[in-house]
Formats: sequence, C-alpha cells, structure tokens
Amino acid sequence: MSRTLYDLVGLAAGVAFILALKGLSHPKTARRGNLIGAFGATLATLVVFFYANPGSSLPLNNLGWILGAMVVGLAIGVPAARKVQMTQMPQLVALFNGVGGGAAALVAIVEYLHLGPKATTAEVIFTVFTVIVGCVSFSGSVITFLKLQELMTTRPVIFPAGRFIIAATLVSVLGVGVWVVSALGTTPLLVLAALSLLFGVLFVLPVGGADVPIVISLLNAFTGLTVAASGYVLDSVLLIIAGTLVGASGTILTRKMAEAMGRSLFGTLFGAFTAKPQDAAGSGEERPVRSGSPDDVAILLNYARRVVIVPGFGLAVAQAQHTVRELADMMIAKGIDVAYGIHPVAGRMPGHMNVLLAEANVPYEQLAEMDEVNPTFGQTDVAIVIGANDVVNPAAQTSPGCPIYGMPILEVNNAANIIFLKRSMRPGFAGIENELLYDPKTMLLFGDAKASLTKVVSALKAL
Amino acid sequence: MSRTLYDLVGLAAGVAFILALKGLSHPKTARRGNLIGAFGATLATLVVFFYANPGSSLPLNNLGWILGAMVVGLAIGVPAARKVQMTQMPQLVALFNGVGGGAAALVAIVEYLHLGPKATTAEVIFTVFTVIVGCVSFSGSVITFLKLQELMTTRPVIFPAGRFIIAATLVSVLGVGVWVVSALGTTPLLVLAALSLLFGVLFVLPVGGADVPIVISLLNAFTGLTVAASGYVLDSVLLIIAGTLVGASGTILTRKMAEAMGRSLFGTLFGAFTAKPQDAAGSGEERPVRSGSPDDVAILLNYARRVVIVPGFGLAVAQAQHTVRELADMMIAKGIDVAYGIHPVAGRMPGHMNVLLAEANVPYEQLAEMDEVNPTFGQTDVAIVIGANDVVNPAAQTSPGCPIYGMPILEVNNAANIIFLKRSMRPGFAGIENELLYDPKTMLLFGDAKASLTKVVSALKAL
Amino acid sequence: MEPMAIVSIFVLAVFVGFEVVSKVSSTLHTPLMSGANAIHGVILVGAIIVADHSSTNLELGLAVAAIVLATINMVGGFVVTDRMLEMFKGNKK
Amino acid sequence: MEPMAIVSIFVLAVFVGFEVVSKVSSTLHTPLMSGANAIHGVILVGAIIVADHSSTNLELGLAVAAIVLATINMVGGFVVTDRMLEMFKGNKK
Ligand SMILES: NC(=O)c1ccc[n+]([C@@H]2O[C@H](COP(=O)([O-])OP(=O)(O)OC[C@H]3O[C@@H](n4cnc5c(N)ncnc54)[C@H](OP(=O)(O)O)[C@@H]3O)[C@@H](O)[C@H]2O)c1
Ligand SMILES: NC(=O)c1ccc[n+]([C@@H]2O[C@H](COP(=O)([O-])OP(=O)(O)OC[C@H]3O[C@@H](n4cnc5c(N)ncnc54)[C@H](OP(=O)(O)O)[C@@H]3O)[C@@H](O)[C@H]2O)c1
Repeated sequence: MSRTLYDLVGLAAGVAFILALKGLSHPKTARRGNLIGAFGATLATLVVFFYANPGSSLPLNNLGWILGAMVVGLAIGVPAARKVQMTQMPQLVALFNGVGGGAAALVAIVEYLHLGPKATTAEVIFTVFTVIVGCVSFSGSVITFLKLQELMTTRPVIFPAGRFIIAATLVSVLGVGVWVVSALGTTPLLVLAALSLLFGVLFVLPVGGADVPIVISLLNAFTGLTVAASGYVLDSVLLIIAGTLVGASGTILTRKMAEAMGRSLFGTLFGAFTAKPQDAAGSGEERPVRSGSPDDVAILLNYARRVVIVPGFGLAVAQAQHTVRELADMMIAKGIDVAYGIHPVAGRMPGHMNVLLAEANVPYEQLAEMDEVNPTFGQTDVAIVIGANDVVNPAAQTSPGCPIYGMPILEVNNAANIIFLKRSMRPGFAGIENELLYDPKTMLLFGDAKASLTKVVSALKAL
Repeated sequence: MSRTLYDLVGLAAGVAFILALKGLSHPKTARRGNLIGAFGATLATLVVFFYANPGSSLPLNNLGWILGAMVVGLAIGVPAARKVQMTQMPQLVALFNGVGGGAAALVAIVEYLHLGPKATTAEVIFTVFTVIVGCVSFSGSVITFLKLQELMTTRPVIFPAGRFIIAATLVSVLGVGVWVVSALGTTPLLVLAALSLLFGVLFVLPVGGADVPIVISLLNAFTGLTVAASGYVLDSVLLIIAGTLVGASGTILTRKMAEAMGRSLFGTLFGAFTAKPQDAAGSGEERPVRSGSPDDVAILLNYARRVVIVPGFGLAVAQAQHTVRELADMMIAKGIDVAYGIHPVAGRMPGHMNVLLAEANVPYEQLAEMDEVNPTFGQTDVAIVIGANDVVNPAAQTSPGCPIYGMPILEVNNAANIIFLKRSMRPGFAGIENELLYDPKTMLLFGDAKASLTKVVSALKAL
Repeated sequence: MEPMAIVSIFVLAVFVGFEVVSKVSSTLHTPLMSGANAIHGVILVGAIIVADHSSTNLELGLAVAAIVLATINMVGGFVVTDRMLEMFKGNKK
Repeated sequence: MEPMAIVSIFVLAVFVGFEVVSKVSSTLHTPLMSGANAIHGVILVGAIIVADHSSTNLELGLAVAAIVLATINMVGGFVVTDRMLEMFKGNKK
C-alpha cells in the first residue's frame, strides 16, 4: 500500500473521529456517533497491517505477538465493558483511560529505545512529554478507580506537608525530564516513568471523591495529548488529529463538568491541598428525626397535587428505577403532576440518572433538569428523595467550609413536604451531614430503596 | 524575518479569522469578531513586507507600485463602504465579493505567467480552478450588482435555448481548462478567463431577483475556495486556511439563507432554466380596493389590543424606521400590545429589517421572528404592513407556479384587519401580484411610508 | 508543504468553517456574509507576493490591478461590516 | 512532515475539538467522555507500529504490553459507550 493511500485512510479515520464527537454531542445521534468512531478506529487499525513502515516489510514483524496481544486485549476489554454494572461505569471509564495513557507511555518508551541516539531533540522532547503525562494518567486513573470502587477512602487524602511533597515530586519529574533530553539513555527514562507514576498518585490522592469525575475527564484530555505527541514521533497524521481532538474536546468537557458541579477547575485540582479533613458523621450526637411507614408515605403522596421525584446514587445501587417508574405511573394515573428532578451530578457519573431512568423507559418529558425544576419546588407538595443526599444538601449553599460548598443543589427544602428513602443516617458520597434529614417537614423511610418503594406502591394501591 | 516566524504570523492571522467568524455568529460578539478579523488581515498584510520570498530580497520589488495600488484600493473601498446607504448594502457586498474573485483570478494568472513551463501539473490545475471560479465570481457578482441596483431587470432573464447556451459555455470552459493543463501557454489561459467571465454572466442572468442574495453568498464561498487554491500555488498556509474557512462557512451560510427563504439551493440555481417569465402586473384588470385615510388608520389602531407591525423593503427606502418607532411607542403608551414581525428576507438583504430597526433603537424584545409571530396573528387585531409585499403574499403558499412559491410568509391574512402602507398597486420585488391587497379586511393607505406614518402619528395624537 | 499536510489542513479547516457558523441566527446572515467576504480579501497578501516577483510589465500591471481589487475587497468589506454591526449596538449593551 | 504543517494541523484540530462538543448537554457528559476515551485508544496503531520494528526482547515486551492496554482502551471504550447509549434508545425513537 502506498504511503499516500495509507495517509488518506488515516485522515478518513480522523474525520470519522470528528463526526463521532459531533454525533456524541446530541442525544439523537449519540449512538450512531459512537459507532462511527468505532468504525474509524477499526479502519485505522486494519490499515497498519497493510503498510510497511520505512525499513520494514510486509507482513509486519512480530505479527504473531501483535495479533496475540490484541486477542488478549479483546478478551479483557470486551467482557469488562459488557458485564459492568451501571453503577460501576465511572470506574471502568477511569480504568480504560488509564490503560490508554499507559499504552501511550509504553509506545513512547519503545520508540525511544528503538531510535537510540538517532532521535532528534524534538522527538526526545515529545517522548518525555508522553512518558510523563501517560504515566500520570495511568497511575492517577488507577487511584480514581480505587476511590470510586471504594477500595480506598473517597475523601481527600491529606498528609502532613503534602503539598511540599507533591511540589518536590513535580520538580524532580521536570528535572529528570531535562536530564533525559540533555543526556539521553534508558535509565533516566525509566526513572522519569517511575517518578511520573508517583506524581500521578500524589496528584489524585488529595482530590475529594465528589470531584473524581472531573479528574477522570482531565486525565482523559491529557491522554489525548500524549497520543498527539506520539503521532509527531511516529509521523502519523491520524494520531495527531485524533489525540488533539480528544485533548481539546476533553478540556472543554472537563470545564463543563466542573461548571455543572459548581466547582472551579482550579479549586478542584489544588483546593484540596488546603482542605481540612471533615468529620464523617458530623457532630455525632443523636438528634431526633421523624421516620414514617410506607403507609404514611402513600397517604402523603395520594393527596398531593404535585410531586417531584429526586433520584440519586442509592436508586442506582438498589436498581430501583423500574419500581420508581411504577410509582410515578400510578400517581400520574391519579391525576398527580409528577416530575423527576435530575441533578447533573446525582449518582456517580454525569448523566447517571438519565441513563438509569431511560433504561426504565421513563418518558423524556418527565425528566426536568435542575434549572427547570428548582423554581417549581415552591408549588410542590411532596419532594421524594430516593437514595440521594449530597445533591439536596443545603450545606452546599450555606456552609462555606464544606467540600460541596458552591455546588448548585435541587432545592427540595422549598417543597411543602420532603420524603427521604435511605437505609440509615449515614451521609452521602461527600461524607458530610445533611441538616435536611432533621428538618421538621422531612419524613424518613428507612430501608433499601427498591424494597421501600415496592411497599409504598402496594400501600398506594390499597388506598 | 525567518520563514518560520512568517508562517507562524500567518497561522495567527488564520486563527484570528476563525475567531472572527465565530464572533460574527453571535449578536453580542459580532462587532468584536469583525474587528478581530480586520486585525488578522492587517497583521497578515503587514508581515509580507518583512519577509523576502525565495529568490527575492527586501525591500520588496515594485514597492512603490504595491503601495500605490493599495492606496488606490483604500481610496475606492473606504468611501464606498462608508457612504453606502443601508438599502444598497447588498449590492456593495456583491461588488466587494466580485472584486475579491477578480483579484484571485489575476493573482493566479500572474503566478502562471511567472512560473511559465516550470509550473507543476498540480499548480496548473489549481491555477485553472482559480481562474475559472474567480472570473465566474467576478462577472456573476457584477450582474447581481446590476440587478440589485435595478440597473437591469430584477426578474429572471430567460432567453431562447438558454439552457443549451449555458451548458455549451460550461463545456467549453472545462474543455479550455483541460487545454491549459495539457498544452500550457498564455493564450489558452486568457481564453479560459474570457469564457469564464461569460459563463458567470449566463449563470446569474436566469436567477430571479429574490434569489440574488443566495447567489451572492454562493459566489462568496466560491471566492473563498479560489483563495485557498492560490494558497496552494503560493505556498501560503494562511491563504489555504482563510480561503477554506470562507468556502466552508459560506456554503453553510448559503444553505441557511436558502432555507430561510424556503428555497432549495438547487432550485434557485437551476430552477430558473425552466421558469416562464411572469406577467408583471398580474391580469392587469382593475379590481376594487379599499383605501383609507390616515384618520381611518389611527382609529383602527387606537381601538386595537394587539398590533403587529410588518416592515419591508419600502420602509427602508422611505427611511421610515424612526417614524415607525414613534408610532409604536405611542401605541405602547396607550397600553396596546405591539410587536414587529420580522421576516428573514424582508428588505433586500437577510437581517435588513433588524439592522434598520436597531438603528432606530427599537428594543430587541419587540422584534419577533417569523416562527414566533405567526401563531399570534389569530389574536392580532391589526397587522400593519409597511412597505412590504412579497413577505406577506399568500401566493407563496397557494400558487405553485409563482416565483416565491414555497417561501414561508408572515401570515397577516390571519389578523382581523390588515393595513398596507405603499405608494401604488405595483407589486414587490418578485414582480407578482398580491391578492391580499384586494382582501375585504385590507385597508390601503397610499403614499410614501414615512409621510403616511407621520400623518397617522398626528391623527393618533389627536384622538 | 507536503500534499498530505495540505489535504489535512484543508479538511480540518472545512470542519472549523462549518462548525463556527452553524448556529448563526438569521439576523446575522448579512453581516456574517459580509465579514466572510472581507476575510477572503486577504488574497491581497497573494497579490503583493506576485507583484514582488513580477518580471514583465504585463505581470506587474495585472498584479497591481489585483492589489487594487483585493484592497477594496478587504478594507471595504471590514468597514461595511462594521457599519452594519454598529447599528445593532444600541440594543446590545 | 514539516513542523509548520504539524502546528497548523494541531491548531485546527484544537478548534474542531472545541467546537464539536461545545453544545453538549449534561446528560451526555459521561457517554461523550467515554467515547472520547475510546478514540484515544487508537494509540493501538502506534503500538502496532513500534511492535513491528522492535528489535530487542525488551522493546517487544513493552510493545506487546502497549498493544494489550491500547486494545482494552479502544475496544472496551467503544463497547461500554454503546451500552450506555443503548439505554437512551427507548426514548429517542
Ligand atoms: N454524578 C457524578 O458525576 C459524580 C461522580 C462522582 C461523585 N459524585 C458525587 O456523588 C454525590 C451524588 O449525590 P447523590 O445525592 O446522588 O448521592 P449521595 O450523596 O452519595 O447519597 C446517596 C445516598 O443513597 C443512600 N443509599 C445508598 N444505597 C442505598 C439503597 N440501596 N437504598 C436506599 N438508599 C441508598 C445512601 O444513604 P444510606 O447509606 O443511608 O442508605 C446515601 O445517602 C455528590 O456528592 C457528587 O458530587 C458525582
Ligand atoms: N432580504 C433579502 O435577503 C432579499 C434580498 C433580495 C431580494 N429579496 C426579496 O425581496 C422581497 C422582500 O419582500 P418585502 O416584502 O420586504 O419587499 P417587496 O416585496 O419588494 O415589497 C416592497 C413594497 O414596498 C413598497 N414601497 C417601496 N417604496 C416605498 C415607499 N417609499 N413607501 C412606501 N412603500 C414603498 C412597494 O410598493 P409601491 O411601489 O406600491 O410603493 C413594494 O410593494 C422578497 O421577494 C425577497 O425574496 C430579499
């Protein structure tokens, strides 16, 4: 295959990626967009097998190893992607991103070993960039995975003199980077990789759990840039275009996510340096709460004119989306005005609630975005909060010190009655107490969301 | 100045153009966008004076000629742009576009003469493309200018066997193009230019006046592509980027304009081939109309609850935008609900009415777009049509043969009363009769729009 | 520059051109057309380059004509666009 | 490829990347992130190229590891994105 044809196919794959991102930005075309992206990636992968790089010949050297490695990758990636539960999606995305960063770093290292002293300064600089950022992306993603999977604490990990250690690590990373560029050699490069991995860990540890998706998105953009840098070293227009696209769109997306959570990007990444660890269970004192029975809840709902359902992470855990839909349908049949109030960061990934409720075939019109539903709480008789906590916590507006301060919330506190379905008095993801649970107009229905909802549905039927 | 720096400045100018187009797409940033574009263009122009092209040295050869020519261009362009009346803006844009196309063709010709037999085939192909499209753009724009300036008929010019002549011209243009590529030489190139100029004339003649802005926009996109092609021949990234940007955005814009006018792009360009000339004054018979006095109009307005003002080209001609505002303010003071119904192609350029009314400081909220105002005509007591005609002509919806058939209109025929302010029974731009003038619920107030409005204002004051 | 680079730049610029104007409202059609029109006046740069290396009177004459036309296109285009947009100003504060 | 061409391609691709996602609604944040994530899995192409010209066992071993990781990233990414989006399907018809 001629170089021109090879490059043109690469460009076509780049165009497919542009169309993919474009498609993914609109609900109607999102799925098709993803398929176009997959098509472009397949095309790009197939075509390398038919083009002999300078100094090489067809079929590719090490073909068996290459195909074998791809089969292994498929055998790991596909089942993981197929079987993951919706609640664990963010972790998986984080991991996939991390391995991508790792792959880019490895490619850069191999190419560096291969080029040896023939490498131009520009190539070495791009290699150093790829190794640093790829390794940071890899180890950072692993930490976010551990946090989201709750294999480690979801709260900011602050250690004494933390910010000095981080700064020192960063300085050594950069120092070793300069060393690699000036002296060349395998050892400095491996030291660089090791230090970068360490920096990735240190960089993500102090990030509060609630900000983790922002960090994933940022690391995703970083990985894109490493791919673009590899494209320079390997002289591939496709990698340059694809990597840059991901880098740029990922940056915008990160900013948008941060906005949706009401956080400044800067604060997310560096604010944790100064944050003090929060006390998990608040003051710990026992305060009275009003808890009710499924019948109490059913009665309240039966006489309401307008009900807003606020789903959260607990709904996803309990897989209660179908039951909640049943409840909503019953209320609608009774002539009650029902809407779902969707917080952009309810659950553990942006749009999590939309996915879950769409899975349960909840009509799109019943889903109201935060800005839409907030002004209506004044006319709402009952707000029923199902497995959500942080996204309705007024502390986000009232207590400047707390980790979610500044995040816009669903203002259920303006509704006439509030019902909470949760299992205990434990706080949500951000680990801070929710005063609303103690509010006189709040009623708590303890138990797993799905079980509680089933009981409420039966009680409502009986009325 | 080094080549790298020169190229980087070029790229910066390209970025400025991207930002300019982006800015121009939003009302708030439009003006700044235009200034950014002007800045980029200035930068790009200045920098050529400091870079010696291969085989040349600084200062540029023929510097006196170059500067002199620029001064002449400034002396023509700036006053023309400053003094033109708002009603003649479209003509001017057409002319500016045409001279741009002409410049691109000239540049290609000069470079061709300069390169002589050294030119590569690719360079010759791009040269041929630039000469053809640049010349078509030039002569086509001149014809659109003549049409808009009403120095010639605004209606489609259909001549016997027209489509065969056009097709034959196109074939010869392409044939000569191939001749140039294969044989090279100055004569074939000049023949090519001449034939292309002819084709431009023939191509635009059959286009109906109402479609002229679409054609201008299309020619604008074409000129962009010629600039990109020149960029290839002259090895300038800046010209490639700038030209491609204009080509691509111009294409989208053309499609959007055609949509706004309810025309298919294809039909606009080729439909006229088959159209039959329309009879200007309709059947010519004298039918009764109801004409009223300024007092009648004032009384009708005084007792209305909702009035929609529909401005058109005549308002622009009469420069009545300030008077109409005065009238609207008076009605609002009387508690009447007043809105302006803005048709996208009212006037002689898209957005013409917005420009005029903005000039008169009409608050933005009072301007209603077509889709917004159409559903409200049922609740409108009086629709007052000021110097508009085609944009309210129901023939666009009812008579398939007519030149404006398919264009969405402002449905004033649904209002309880219609008032027309015009000077005569003459038709509008498209040259077709408007049945609405004979409608029993229509009242005509003959006279210049500004004079009539002034009288209505006094009459209303007196009430 | 390599053909592949030029093709890539062209394709990407097409996408940028499409995307940046894809949301324009009909109010701004004319100023946008006029602004884009002014941008292609940057062919002035090309006209200056060819005027610089013109070696015959014919070449120079044509190049000078090109400079005049391109300057009219570029400067006139930006000025007229600014004039149009100035009229919107009142309402945008 | 010339540095200038690469810089131009980079700058234009940045604009394309910015523009295409600039209107995304928060509902689609996660699928978009996941889809973009899958796209950078195309580093697989780079991994295959370096595996092809690996000359030592160390190089080959690292390259094979890169292929495994990149394949996971690419294929897993597209599959998981499709799964997410499948759930929206019901309402979009
Ligand atoms: N969407 C994102 O992109 C994203 C990503 C990462 C983090 N976050 C963060 O996650 C939080 C999301 O807020 P949220 O209100 O959705 O969740 P949340 O604050 O974590 O609260 C979830 C609540 O659900 C309850 N729960 C858990 N399992 C349950 C079950 N089986 N049945 C009933 N209740 C159950 C828990 O209380 P019990 O234990 O008492 O039952 C908990 O209070 C925010 O802090 C956000 O910043 C969001
Ligand atoms: N906006 C664009 O982009 C664009 C560009 C080119 C063409 N067009 C076409 O132009 C037409 C626009 O429709 P339109 O309704 O705005 O205009 P129109 O159909 O051309 O009607 C204008 C009316 O204004 C009257 N008039 C002229 N001077 C007047 C004055 N001084 N005082 C009072 N009335 C005066 C004329 O009637 P009298 O002579 O009896 O007074 C004429 O009937 C459409 O056909 C459109 O397709 C639009």
